[in-house]
Amino acid sequence: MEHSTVVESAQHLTHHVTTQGAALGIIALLPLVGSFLAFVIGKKNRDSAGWIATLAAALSFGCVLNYFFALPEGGAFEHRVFEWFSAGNISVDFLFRFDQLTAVMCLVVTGIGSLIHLYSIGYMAEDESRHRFFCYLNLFLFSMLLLVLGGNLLVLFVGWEGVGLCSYLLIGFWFKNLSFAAAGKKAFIVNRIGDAGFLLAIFLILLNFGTIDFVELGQRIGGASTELYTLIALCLFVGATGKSAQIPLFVWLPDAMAGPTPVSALIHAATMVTAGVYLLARMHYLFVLAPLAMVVVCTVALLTSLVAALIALVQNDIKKVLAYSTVSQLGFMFLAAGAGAYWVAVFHLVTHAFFKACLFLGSGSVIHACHHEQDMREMGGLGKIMPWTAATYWISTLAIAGIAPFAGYYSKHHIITALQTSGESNSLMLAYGECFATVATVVAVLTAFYMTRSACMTFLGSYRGHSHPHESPKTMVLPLVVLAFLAFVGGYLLEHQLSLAGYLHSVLPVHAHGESEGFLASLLHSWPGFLGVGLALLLYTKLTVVPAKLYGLVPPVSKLLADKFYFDEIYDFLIVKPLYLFSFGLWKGADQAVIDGSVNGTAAVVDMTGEVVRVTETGQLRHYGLFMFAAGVFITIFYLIL
Amino acid sequence: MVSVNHYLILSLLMFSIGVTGFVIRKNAIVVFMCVELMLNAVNIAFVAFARMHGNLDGEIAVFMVMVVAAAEAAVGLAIIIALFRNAKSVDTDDAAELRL
Amino acid sequence: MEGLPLLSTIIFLPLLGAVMLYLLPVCKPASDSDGEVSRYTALIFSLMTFVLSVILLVAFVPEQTDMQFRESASWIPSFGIHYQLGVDGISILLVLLTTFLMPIIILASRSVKDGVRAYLFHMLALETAMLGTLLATDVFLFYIFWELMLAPMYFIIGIWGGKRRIYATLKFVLYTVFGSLLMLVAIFYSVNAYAALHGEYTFDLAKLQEGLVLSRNVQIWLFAAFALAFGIKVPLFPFHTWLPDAHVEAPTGGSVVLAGVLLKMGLYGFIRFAYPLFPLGAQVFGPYLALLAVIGIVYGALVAWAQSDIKKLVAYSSVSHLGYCVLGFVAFNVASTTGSLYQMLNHGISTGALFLLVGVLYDRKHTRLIADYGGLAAKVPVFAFLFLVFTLSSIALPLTNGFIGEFLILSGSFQTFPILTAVAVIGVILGAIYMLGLYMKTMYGELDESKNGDLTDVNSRELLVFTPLFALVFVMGIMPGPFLRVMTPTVESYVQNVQAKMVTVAQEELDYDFNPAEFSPDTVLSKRRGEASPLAQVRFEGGLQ
Amino acid sequence: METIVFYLLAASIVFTGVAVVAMRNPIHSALALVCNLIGVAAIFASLQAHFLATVQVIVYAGAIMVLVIFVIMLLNIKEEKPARERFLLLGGVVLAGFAFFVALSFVFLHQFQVTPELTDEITGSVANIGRVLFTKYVFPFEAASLLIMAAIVGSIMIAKTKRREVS
Amino acid sequence: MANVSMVDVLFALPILVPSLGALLVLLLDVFLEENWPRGIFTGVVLVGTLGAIKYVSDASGVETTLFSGVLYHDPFSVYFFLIITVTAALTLLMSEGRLRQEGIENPGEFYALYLMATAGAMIFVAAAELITLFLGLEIMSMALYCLCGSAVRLSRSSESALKYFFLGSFSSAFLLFGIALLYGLTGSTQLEVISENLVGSNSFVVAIAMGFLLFGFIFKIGAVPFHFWAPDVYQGAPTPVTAFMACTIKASALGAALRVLWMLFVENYEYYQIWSDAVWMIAILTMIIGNVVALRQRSLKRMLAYSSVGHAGYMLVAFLAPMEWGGGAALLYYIAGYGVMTIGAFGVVLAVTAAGAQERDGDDITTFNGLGNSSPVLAALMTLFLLSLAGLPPGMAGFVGKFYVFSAAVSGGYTGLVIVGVLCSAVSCYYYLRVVVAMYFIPAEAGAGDASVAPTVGLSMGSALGLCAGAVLLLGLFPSFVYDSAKLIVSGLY
Repeated sequence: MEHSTVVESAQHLTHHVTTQGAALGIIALLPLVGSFLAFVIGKKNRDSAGWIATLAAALSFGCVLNYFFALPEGGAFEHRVFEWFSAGNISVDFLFRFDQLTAVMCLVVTGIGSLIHLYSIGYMAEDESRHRFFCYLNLFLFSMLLLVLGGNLLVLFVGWEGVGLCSYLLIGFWFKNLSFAAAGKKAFIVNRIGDAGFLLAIFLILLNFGTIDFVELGQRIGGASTELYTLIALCLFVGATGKSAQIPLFVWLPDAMAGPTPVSALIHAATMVTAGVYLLARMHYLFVLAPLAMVVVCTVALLTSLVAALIALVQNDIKKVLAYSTVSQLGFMFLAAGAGAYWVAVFHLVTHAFFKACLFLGSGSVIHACHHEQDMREMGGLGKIMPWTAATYWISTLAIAGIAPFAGYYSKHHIITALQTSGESNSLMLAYGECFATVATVVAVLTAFYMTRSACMTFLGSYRGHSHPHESPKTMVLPLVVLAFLAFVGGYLLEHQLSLAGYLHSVLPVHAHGESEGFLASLLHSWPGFLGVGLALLLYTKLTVVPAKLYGLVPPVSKLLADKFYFDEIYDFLIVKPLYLFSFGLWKGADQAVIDGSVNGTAAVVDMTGEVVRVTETGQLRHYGLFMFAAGVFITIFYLIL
Repeated sequence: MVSVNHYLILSLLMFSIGVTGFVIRKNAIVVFMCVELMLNAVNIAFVAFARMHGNLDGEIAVFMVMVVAAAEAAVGLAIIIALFRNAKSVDTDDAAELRL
Repeated sequence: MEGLPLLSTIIFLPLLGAVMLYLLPVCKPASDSDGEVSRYTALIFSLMTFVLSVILLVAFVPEQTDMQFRESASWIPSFGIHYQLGVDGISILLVLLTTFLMPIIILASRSVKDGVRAYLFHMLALETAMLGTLLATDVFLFYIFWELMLAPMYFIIGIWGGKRRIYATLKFVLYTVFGSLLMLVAIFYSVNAYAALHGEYTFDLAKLQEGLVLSRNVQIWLFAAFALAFGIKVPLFPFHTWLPDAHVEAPTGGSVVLAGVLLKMGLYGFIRFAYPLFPLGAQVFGPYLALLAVIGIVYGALVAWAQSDIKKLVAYSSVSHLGYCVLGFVAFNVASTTGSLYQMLNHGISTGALFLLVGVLYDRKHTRLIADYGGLAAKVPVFAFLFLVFTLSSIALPLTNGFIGEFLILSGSFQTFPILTAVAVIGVILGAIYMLGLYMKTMYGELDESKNGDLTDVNSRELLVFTPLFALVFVMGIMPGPFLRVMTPTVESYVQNVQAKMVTVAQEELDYDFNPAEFSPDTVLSKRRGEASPLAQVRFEGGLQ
Repeated sequence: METIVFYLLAASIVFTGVAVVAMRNPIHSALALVCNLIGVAAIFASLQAHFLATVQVIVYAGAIMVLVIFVIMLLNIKEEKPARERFLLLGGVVLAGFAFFVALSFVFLHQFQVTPELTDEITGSVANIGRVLFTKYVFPFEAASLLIMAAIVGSIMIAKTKRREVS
Repeated sequence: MANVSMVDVLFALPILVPSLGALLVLLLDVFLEENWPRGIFTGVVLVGTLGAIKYVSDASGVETTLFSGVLYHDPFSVYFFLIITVTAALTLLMSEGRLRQEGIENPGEFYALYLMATAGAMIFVAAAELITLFLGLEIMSMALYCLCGSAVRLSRSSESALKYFFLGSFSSAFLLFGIALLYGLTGSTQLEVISENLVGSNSFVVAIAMGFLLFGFIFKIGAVPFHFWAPDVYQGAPTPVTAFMACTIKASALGAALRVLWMLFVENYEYYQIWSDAVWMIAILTMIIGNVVALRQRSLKRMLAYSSVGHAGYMLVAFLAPMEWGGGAALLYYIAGYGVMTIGAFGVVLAVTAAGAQERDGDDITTFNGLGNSSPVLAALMTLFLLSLAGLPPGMAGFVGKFYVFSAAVSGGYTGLVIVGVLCSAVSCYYYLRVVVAMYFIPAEAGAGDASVAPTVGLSMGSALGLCAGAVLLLGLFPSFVYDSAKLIVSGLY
């Protein structure tokens, strides 16, 4: 596309009919108040905390619904809370804006958030400090809402960092276990690396366009060099890789499973990790001006989804499988974004939120039932014991596998189509579009396979563990059912009845796509899902000996997969350890030896000079006479001759 | 002819002898005598200059130096005696309690 | 308030309190064996000072960009030295920070057991010196207060410090004196150059700023001398090694005041003196200072990571944080300079609070080694919560005060030094690494019952100490507007003025070069012999311009 | 004639001067000094400073030197032990003194090549000296009395010993 | 040739009063009982001297010389009379009642000599003629030699007298030779005549004469390389004498040197270069060596001796800076400030080392351990004096003094010298603060010869220290009073 066209479309897409004065802040404020109350009241009465928090989330959801319905076609609400700070040429408002994209995100966040709150009441029922948990959880909602409601980059950044903090706190919720706390720290720090990139992007934008308001930025964009756009886009993408766990910064997400499972569901599957995708969608007008950056996004995303899918193949920890699956699915979303189909990315974000939240909650239910056993080899046959959980889990598995008419199919299908046609809008993608699409299909097969594998190992066969599993309480089952329902029909509804594409076309570029396909066609297009599911069913119910043999066949490969490509170890060996040693060396070597040494050395030299000159203090008259005489002669002659 | 220079050189020679003696001798009394040598050397110069300029300021100076020398003799010898009383020696090398 | 010399009162009220500690009979050790009365006396005086400074803030007119509440009295007329005070948007918040922290430090002085009275005396005297440094508008007066800050701090570290206190305190004093004496020479030089041009001595900062005309070469040297003095105080890499020692050995209050206010004086000196007086020197040195600041940011953070002593870690983090402040200032645009000033306040609050927290731990367990702690969050939740909040403030999480400062600094500096700022952003990451590492190692994990089983949570008095700091963290993070509005007008005109001087002076490239040889006795003697003195010529040329 | 006298006197002065420094026994040094001072008195006389010549002999060579010799005898001072320093150092010192002498005389040779005019009016006679001393130099003359006073009091204080009180 | 008039005598009263006072002390010593209050009498004499100075300064309308031109009668002399008398009086006040503790057994003679030295010092600064100058120097020195040896039973006192005496005579022989050369060049010993006639003389000879004169003056000032006697003599002499030497004598030597050298070599433009180069080098060496060697001293008196050497260096810097640009005035101010802070410091040393005054290590720095606890006021005063010596506020006199000196030097173009000076000043902080460290940071060990027991101070010592402390603060806070008059005084010199 021509540069000017792109710029024009960007300007068009950010040109809203804005309505001032809507009290958008209330959406975010409710969870904040809830968070405070949950802690304070929950401290007295532990059980009340969950209900307070859930109520706050639900109320917030209600508000969102209210604005969602009030939002006119192609319009937006704006709420300028106050001027946050301003100095020199930098002026930042605390600005909320509610447009179609935000609406979708808000609905997902508060809707699924409410469900997960509800679920947590049951899940955390026995925890001693659950008031703290709900406090954090509500705080997370608050941050996440700031993130999606933020009308400029900095408010977004506030939420961005806020969710990072909550994620840190929630991962390390059981902080007595130091490795959990370390996982939290790791998440925060890896996120910070991304944030650094994000910050740089903000600086670059401020410097070159003088605004960080999304709308104003959209209006002002254009005119700068492609290199600059690429640089900004890449910096933003670095931020996104941190938050959304893409290569090379994805390593924190599997570790983050240390947190309570509802947390994994809410933060590390449905909402927070998709913030990166949201960011790309928000800044799409910038990315479309940087074709190279989009290729990079695609490449990274593809690599991530493939690697994560491969690792997920061999994991035995049910949450780890889901975690890698999340990474892989996030890769899919970025693939869509990289292909220029931002609305598809959001589409997948939404459907993924449905089924992945459901899967995590299901796994949580299982874990809860098995008394915090997470190893799938210790499970099996749970389908009979906890039918609700099993049923919802299976539905979601089919959804993620991309089998029509489950939710995942529609978004995935769009992604692969978008990849195939990405060359139309981005000439750099021409050569790779097909290739990317092919690999993405392979990943889809893998996804179907490992998810089915996990469902089989958990619910089919006979129980291999030692505890006495039981079905979860109603507060936990209800959210599962709702989510499973959404995972079942959500995709179809958004594709046809509710038409997400149509809804988003005023804020995101939506390319005209062909007439909707028939049901049979869609079943046909679900062949990768069928392939994966079928293969897994075959291997893990009938030919149960084959997988083990397969692993034995190529030990290095399976070891490599089981050990997650040694990413952690490589980072540790190449970056963390050397850096720490370097720091230590800097302290001992540079700071203490060289700098302080030279300071003390100077002092010592002066001191030694004193000692040396003191030698003249012999106490002997003759020497004094001699010194004085000699010095006198020296000075006289010195000035006589010179 | 004997010029002022001759006297001056004599004076300087004597002064140098005094300085050298001051530096190399250890016996306090001899050191004292070396100081006297130096003073007398200056006296020679003064008198020669007085003659050269034809006024008596130089000779008055010499007179005053003699007074000073006398006073120095009194004080110096008293100090030497005091030192001898406390240290049982007039060797300046031994008088090195105060050092470093 | 008309007629009351408000600034002088603010400056000398603490000193009066210090003297009263020794004059009031109730404060005598005989009647006040545990020092409670002395503490309250000192607290009352410091609170009065704080109240006065709040009144000052209220009466302050932010839109007026020059000095307000001026006071001036001739002191040493032969050198044009005045007792001259004034406050503007740059200094007023630092004054408030000082008067705000002092009551807190006095409240937290319970851990000082011996010689409470003397301790409080030195603290209050130090407050006077610091306030004087901030409010003086006469270079000589400034220098006196600047040096006066040393003596009380010397005693505070030396008497109430840790094991290596003598080494630390001597190092602190010698290091600082070394730098500031060279600055003194530069002051002489400038004043003489001014006198050569205008025929009168003055130490009045405003006059010097107006009338001092120096060539680039000379400015470079003078700026270097100033920069050394201020750089040591900041401390700028590589002049920072006194700081960890001083911090580790100082008592809690000493560390707080050191980190909270004293370090700011270095940067304040840059802002108030070095830049306006020697804009060309500043122009030349700016990038190098920025480089040093960035090195300091990364270096301080890395070295902090390697520490095993909590206080040392926080001390090195100060090196890193002050690096941001310096970077922001030398980038020299309105945003970054404002950010730098704001970050000074933030650092005073968050690092001060961290030192106080370390002090709380140290009072109870008498160790500062990270390894001696662990799992404290379960035992002392309130403490852990406070620690978390100030840690987050220190790593500049949005909605805490640190973020505003850091963002303004970095985004402002990015406009001047993009590459350097990009490197400085690494510090953001490293900050999280060492601070969260510290937090994890001390607060998380399994509690060692045998070691720390008897640890008690913060008591109500300590809570009283932390509450205002805690509140400020969020107030300044969420509502920075009122604070920024106080300083931005002044900063704007300040930056404009100095930048204008950088440009105009650079354009003119004056022929005139102050040459000390012109003032040698040769000149003087030739003048006496009725010849035309080069000095007269200089005056003439100066008049032409 | 005058020249010959000068050189003879000069030779004796230098010789006795060296002897003062070189003699091991302080008594010998003292005697050498007496001779030296008398030589100086002769030089004074040759420069027509008669008053000074007289005083030189009486006060210097007489009183002062007697005092010195008296102290030497009183303290029963023996020969001096050789210096601890090596010969080299002593040699160096002597050489330095000599260099001092050479350098300075080299300088002076260019300056004071004046032959003193011998006139009858202005001579160092007692009358002339007295006249100047009591007019122009009356204050220094009086100050000299203070000096001598100080010397007397001081030497008494230092040299006298009270019996140590037993407490 | 004018005869002596009454005016001469009246205007010479500041010199005559202590001289006659000295004789009176001796006389009364004969007739009065063993323990008559000699100190008080001496004090009265000094107060009388102050009165005489007041009289002279009030009467001095016209600058003139006294006794047919051998003594100056000008504000410069009066200023130094004042400094000499005040410092002598302060030293006297603080040593009142402490002579015996210092081992001085003949107080009558001691006080007489003390007054004579004071009178000699005044003649030294006021001399307008070199023979008088030499005599003044010798009167002062001769009395001082004896004062150094006044603790007759202490071998270190005798030793210090011996060293001071021999080195002093040695240096005054050189000074005398310098005078002889100047006389030879110009045919006069009158300063003004010499100054006029010196124009056009062989600069080589002038340089040598200058070197010889410097030898003599610098020796008394105690600057490198003629400082070797200072530490030994300061340490060996009784502390009051040390204080007297460090302040009064140094002040008078500086005054005399300032006048003589300035008139001869600076007024005479062509010799200025040689002169200033030499003094420049001496100043640098003095500052560096004085301060650096002080670092390694353990004996406090020795340390203060080196510190006084270092201060001599700073004063030489002012010496070098041209008078018009404030060098002379700065020097005059500095001498006053230096005097009070040094006397104060020696006063505290005198009080603290009272117990071990006759021991060899009686003034070791460990003696000060724990003084801050046992005697907080004394320690605080000592801190004030030391900070002042180091030139750090709140020791204001020292700070302002350095400020004046360095400022004058910078305006004189001696920036390099000033940089060396401030660096040395930074170094000096270390050894001054080491004493503070001992007083406050190191606790006293029980039993040892340290300050675990509070030293007795007494009224006279207390008032002397109080006066010194007050002077240190006031001189620093209101320096204009002294400095402006110093400026006027100096302006009379050129």
